[in-house]
Amino acid sequence: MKDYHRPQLLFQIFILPLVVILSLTSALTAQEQPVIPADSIIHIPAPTSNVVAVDYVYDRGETVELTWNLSPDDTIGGRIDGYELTRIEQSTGKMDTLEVIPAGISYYKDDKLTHGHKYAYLIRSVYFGAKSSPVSSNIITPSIEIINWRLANLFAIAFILCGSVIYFIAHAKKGKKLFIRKIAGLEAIDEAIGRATEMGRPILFVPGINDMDDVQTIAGITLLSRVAKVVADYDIRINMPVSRSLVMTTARETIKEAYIGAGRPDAYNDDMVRYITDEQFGYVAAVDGIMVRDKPATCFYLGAFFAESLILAETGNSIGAIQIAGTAQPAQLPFFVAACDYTLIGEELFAASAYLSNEPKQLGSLKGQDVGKFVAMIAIVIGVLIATLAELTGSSSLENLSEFMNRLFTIVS
Amino acid sequence: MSWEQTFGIWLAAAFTLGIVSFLYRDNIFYKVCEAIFVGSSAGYWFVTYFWDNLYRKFYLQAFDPVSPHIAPWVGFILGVLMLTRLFGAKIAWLSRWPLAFIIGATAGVYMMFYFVSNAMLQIGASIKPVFVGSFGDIVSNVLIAAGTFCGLVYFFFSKEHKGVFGGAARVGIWFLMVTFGASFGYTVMSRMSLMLGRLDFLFGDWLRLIS
Amino acid sequence: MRREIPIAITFIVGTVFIIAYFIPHYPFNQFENWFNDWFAIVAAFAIWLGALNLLKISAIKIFLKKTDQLHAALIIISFLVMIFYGFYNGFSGIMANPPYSYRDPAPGINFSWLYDYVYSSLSATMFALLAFFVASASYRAFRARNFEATLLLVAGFLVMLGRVPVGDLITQWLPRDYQLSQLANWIMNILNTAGQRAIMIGIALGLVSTSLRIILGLERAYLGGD
Amino acid sequence: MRTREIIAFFALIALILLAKYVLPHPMQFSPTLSLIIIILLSLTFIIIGVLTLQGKFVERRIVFIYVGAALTLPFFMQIELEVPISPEVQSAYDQIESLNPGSKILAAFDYDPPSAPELQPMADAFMKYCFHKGIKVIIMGLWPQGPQQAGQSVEAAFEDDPALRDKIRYGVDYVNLGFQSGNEFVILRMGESFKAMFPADIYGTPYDSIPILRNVKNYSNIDYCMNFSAGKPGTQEWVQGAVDRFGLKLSAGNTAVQAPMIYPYLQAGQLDGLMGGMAGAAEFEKLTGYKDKATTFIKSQSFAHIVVIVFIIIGNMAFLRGKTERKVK
Repeated sequence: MKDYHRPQLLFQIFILPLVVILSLTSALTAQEQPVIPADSIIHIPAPTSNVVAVDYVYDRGETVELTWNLSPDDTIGGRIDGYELTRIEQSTGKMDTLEVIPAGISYYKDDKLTHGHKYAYLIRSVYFGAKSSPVSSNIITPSIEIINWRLANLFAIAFILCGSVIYFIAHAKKGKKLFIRKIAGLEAIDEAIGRATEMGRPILFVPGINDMDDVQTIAGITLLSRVAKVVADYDIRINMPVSRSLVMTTARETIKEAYIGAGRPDAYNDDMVRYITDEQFGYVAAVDGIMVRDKPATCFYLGAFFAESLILAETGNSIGAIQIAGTAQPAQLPFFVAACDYTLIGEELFAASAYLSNEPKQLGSLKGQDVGKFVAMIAIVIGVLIATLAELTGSSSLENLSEFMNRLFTIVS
Repeated sequence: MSWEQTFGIWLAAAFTLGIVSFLYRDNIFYKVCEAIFVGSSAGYWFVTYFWDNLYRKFYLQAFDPVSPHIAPWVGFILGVLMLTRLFGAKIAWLSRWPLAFIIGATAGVYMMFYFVSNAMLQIGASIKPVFVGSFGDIVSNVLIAAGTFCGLVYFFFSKEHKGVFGGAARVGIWFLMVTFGASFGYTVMSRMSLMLGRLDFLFGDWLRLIS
Repeated sequence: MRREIPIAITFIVGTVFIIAYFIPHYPFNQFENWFNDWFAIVAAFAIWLGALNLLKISAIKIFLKKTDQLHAALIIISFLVMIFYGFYNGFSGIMANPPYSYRDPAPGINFSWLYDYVYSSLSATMFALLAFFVASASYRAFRARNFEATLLLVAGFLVMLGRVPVGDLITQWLPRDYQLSQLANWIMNILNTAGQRAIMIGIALGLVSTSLRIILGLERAYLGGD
Repeated sequence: MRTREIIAFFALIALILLAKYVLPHPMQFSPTLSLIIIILLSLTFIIIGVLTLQGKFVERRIVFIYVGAALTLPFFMQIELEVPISPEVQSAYDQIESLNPGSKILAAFDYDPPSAPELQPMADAFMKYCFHKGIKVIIMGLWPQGPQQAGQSVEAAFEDDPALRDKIRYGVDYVNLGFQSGNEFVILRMGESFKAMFPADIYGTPYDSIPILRNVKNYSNIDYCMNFSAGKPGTQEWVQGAVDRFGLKLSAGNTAVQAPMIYPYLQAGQLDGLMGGMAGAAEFEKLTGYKDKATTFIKSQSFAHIVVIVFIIIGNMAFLRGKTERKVK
């Protein structure tokens, strides 16, 4: 309390005279201005009220937020230009005129302070150089808050999620088994290959039109390894037109490995994977041609697809092929679901790939995401139950609990 | 109407018909239009990125007459490294540095953006009392909460889909299917609208058959 | 060097953006601003890389492989025309007083003209073609082969009809609240919202874990082979 | 080319010349003629249905012709269809309607000409409505072509009511800030200061000397925001960057492809209203009372939807028949 009174005294002794002098000077300069509306000479705008300075909550102690009520003159077409802000450092009494804030605005952020020092602000309404009497703010000491604690809930939940991803990856790297449920799509893939074997017709594999930097393409190639294994074992023809050269290289490696694994490296042939063109529609036209000529028994579309999904699925259907699709492209999923025999929807594609590859990072992140989904499911069930019960019973403790749940998943901006 | 506008409209009409001719079959007109499309689109983005990104964000800052900044030069050097890809494998590995920068920045920004708006806030929005309002409102509230829950169950891979859990997953896939149906309908609407825009151009601006 | 430096760059940049979310002040906000500008600059070069690559491939086609020569030549010519007007209008715009932007409409043939009549008419028509493919695929490929696909198609029908005037015309005999437009509203606002939200949460979680792997250097696919 | 194709090619050119120089401009079918055309086309569907059921799927190009006819013919038909209003469009309209004259609205144009058929009608109606109601519009774009599209909307409003030309002054009643690159980062930085991102308007006038912007520092001085979006950056980024972080109030017009993905934001209250695609545009035109292109287009849209649905049904009838036959065997 003591600290608080002394600066007030200081203010009255030193600063008020300064303010008077300053107002005089500005009044003098105002007279030098060339164009002054007739009424402005006599019109001194009404002062503001309720000037409040608050410490900005996440900074290194250099920022203060200032708010005030608008002057009664501050209306549309009102006779006011703005608000002149003056900062007073309490220990030295140093005054800085900051700037004139345009009318209609009642907020200022001062970020040129030193933490631990005490400051106060004066605000004057200005109209063509005429200024109202100053209104003073409370005295404020900006303090340091390194971290934005309003986001603590966000941090905690993000921490749980990221922690579990890292934990499960590490877990899988140690060679421990992570359970992933059976994915129906994989059985569908096996069945589809089986049909091609029976019919003695080739398999077509399209890995999407994105490059290897897309996770979907990588997942598609992982699934290719499964397909290639069966292809190599039963000596089925596989045809894989691609639209990126990098994908071509990777796909060739994958198929070659499968043939080596099956003990028949000489049966492998680079022509199984062919680069067509990077251009979207050019690629589709070429794949269409291949389909109509080769009449594959089974078509796989696993990767990132765009507008071409439709055209591929239609042609595949017209030649009577079994079609298995998988993509995480939300706009294309409806078309694949409607036109293909089986579709791996979104994350299922990644899950199938993780399941097959047994790669720690894929498995681990899938598990980590499951933790996130688990949290979401629990939160929804419990949250909805509590909120409903609180609404029905009117119990205040339940209402508090429901309030807490809500705040846990809300961001205060 | 000035001559270049008239010429432009005829040219645009020719291009439009040329592309549409692909519906009949792949042909020379389509090939020509496609090549022009590929070339002009590359040129368009080349120019746009030059003026909006390189000129505004690099040149104007690095060569500011009052206070030239040094920071943009880092970006410029990273960018130049990107072009090493054009010159063979020996130095192409340098292009991984700017690539790493782009990927790191995207990962960092989107991680928080998506986590907050699309995960946290959506979970928060689902936490609402369901037994409020009319009977219809209650049904709707229950369906939103249950649908979100069951949809999440379907994408949960750590438990076999059996029993009650399997049932929930099955309901979840129904919700997903209706969602896809809605997307399907809207996509059809969107595609038709694009074509309508072209037809409006052909019959309105060009042939003037409609007002 | 070839792997460590990129991984370090990814780690630092990604971490700074995440920290800046929680500690939104100096020095992190400064880094954030720098990185934003660098991102824009590098992105420009990435686009250039793509365009120059296209030029390179087309030139090879013309001079070495001798296939699709007309096609390749047209690509190069249209590219160069676009570039010429883009830079010509841009530089004269900077020199002019008051300055104008390279894409400001003006009489005569210029970048804006090329954009309006060449580029945008071509790209709009390219995507408009899908209107036709959607119809033929719906006739020949979209099948109610199981309960799920049936659900999808029925929901699609209701939304397609309910969103246009014809829907209500067909169901005029029903009470207002049960007409197709109301049904479509209900599907969009309730069922679609629930499904989309589940997908949204799933995608967001997947994005977080992928980003985390990239930042921690566990995901290196983008670095390609050695 | 085969001879048949060459003949077809010249026939097409003749048709174009006929349309350009011989046919009446504008061409219109009376309601009776329209009805006859609709009935005739519906009858041909029966033929296709019968053929398909016999296992003879008609060719792709025939389907294309139907789509073309469904989209084109309604342009010329003098028929009126009542557009139903959906709650999300109503709520977008209500938000703007509740603004007082003199309020400031930020209009973010995030689309390019290819998506204009869906979004331009919304933007036109929006601009006309704001100008007539005396709402001040601050235009900006995160897509390079957005501000140009906005310029077209302003021009459309002036053409619709020439009296506006005198009433609405640039810089006082509306301003075009132009385009700024940086996607979501622009949205974030505007939360602090508009001026930092737009030091001058599209014509190079400094920010501080534009009357409409005099009291505008950041989102807190804006009464409302309307976003027209065709993808990324767009509504999703505005929600993530401005609504969730700075509390901006937002409604959006979206292309139909991305609209369904935006609904969760609507239900969560992150977004007030949403206009999706051509249907949303037609509804908005009806609500504001400025009926124009979308109201015409929605007729074609209706017919096209019906064509797609009928084709799906025909295809599936054949499919189900094949299935039962296989079962019988």
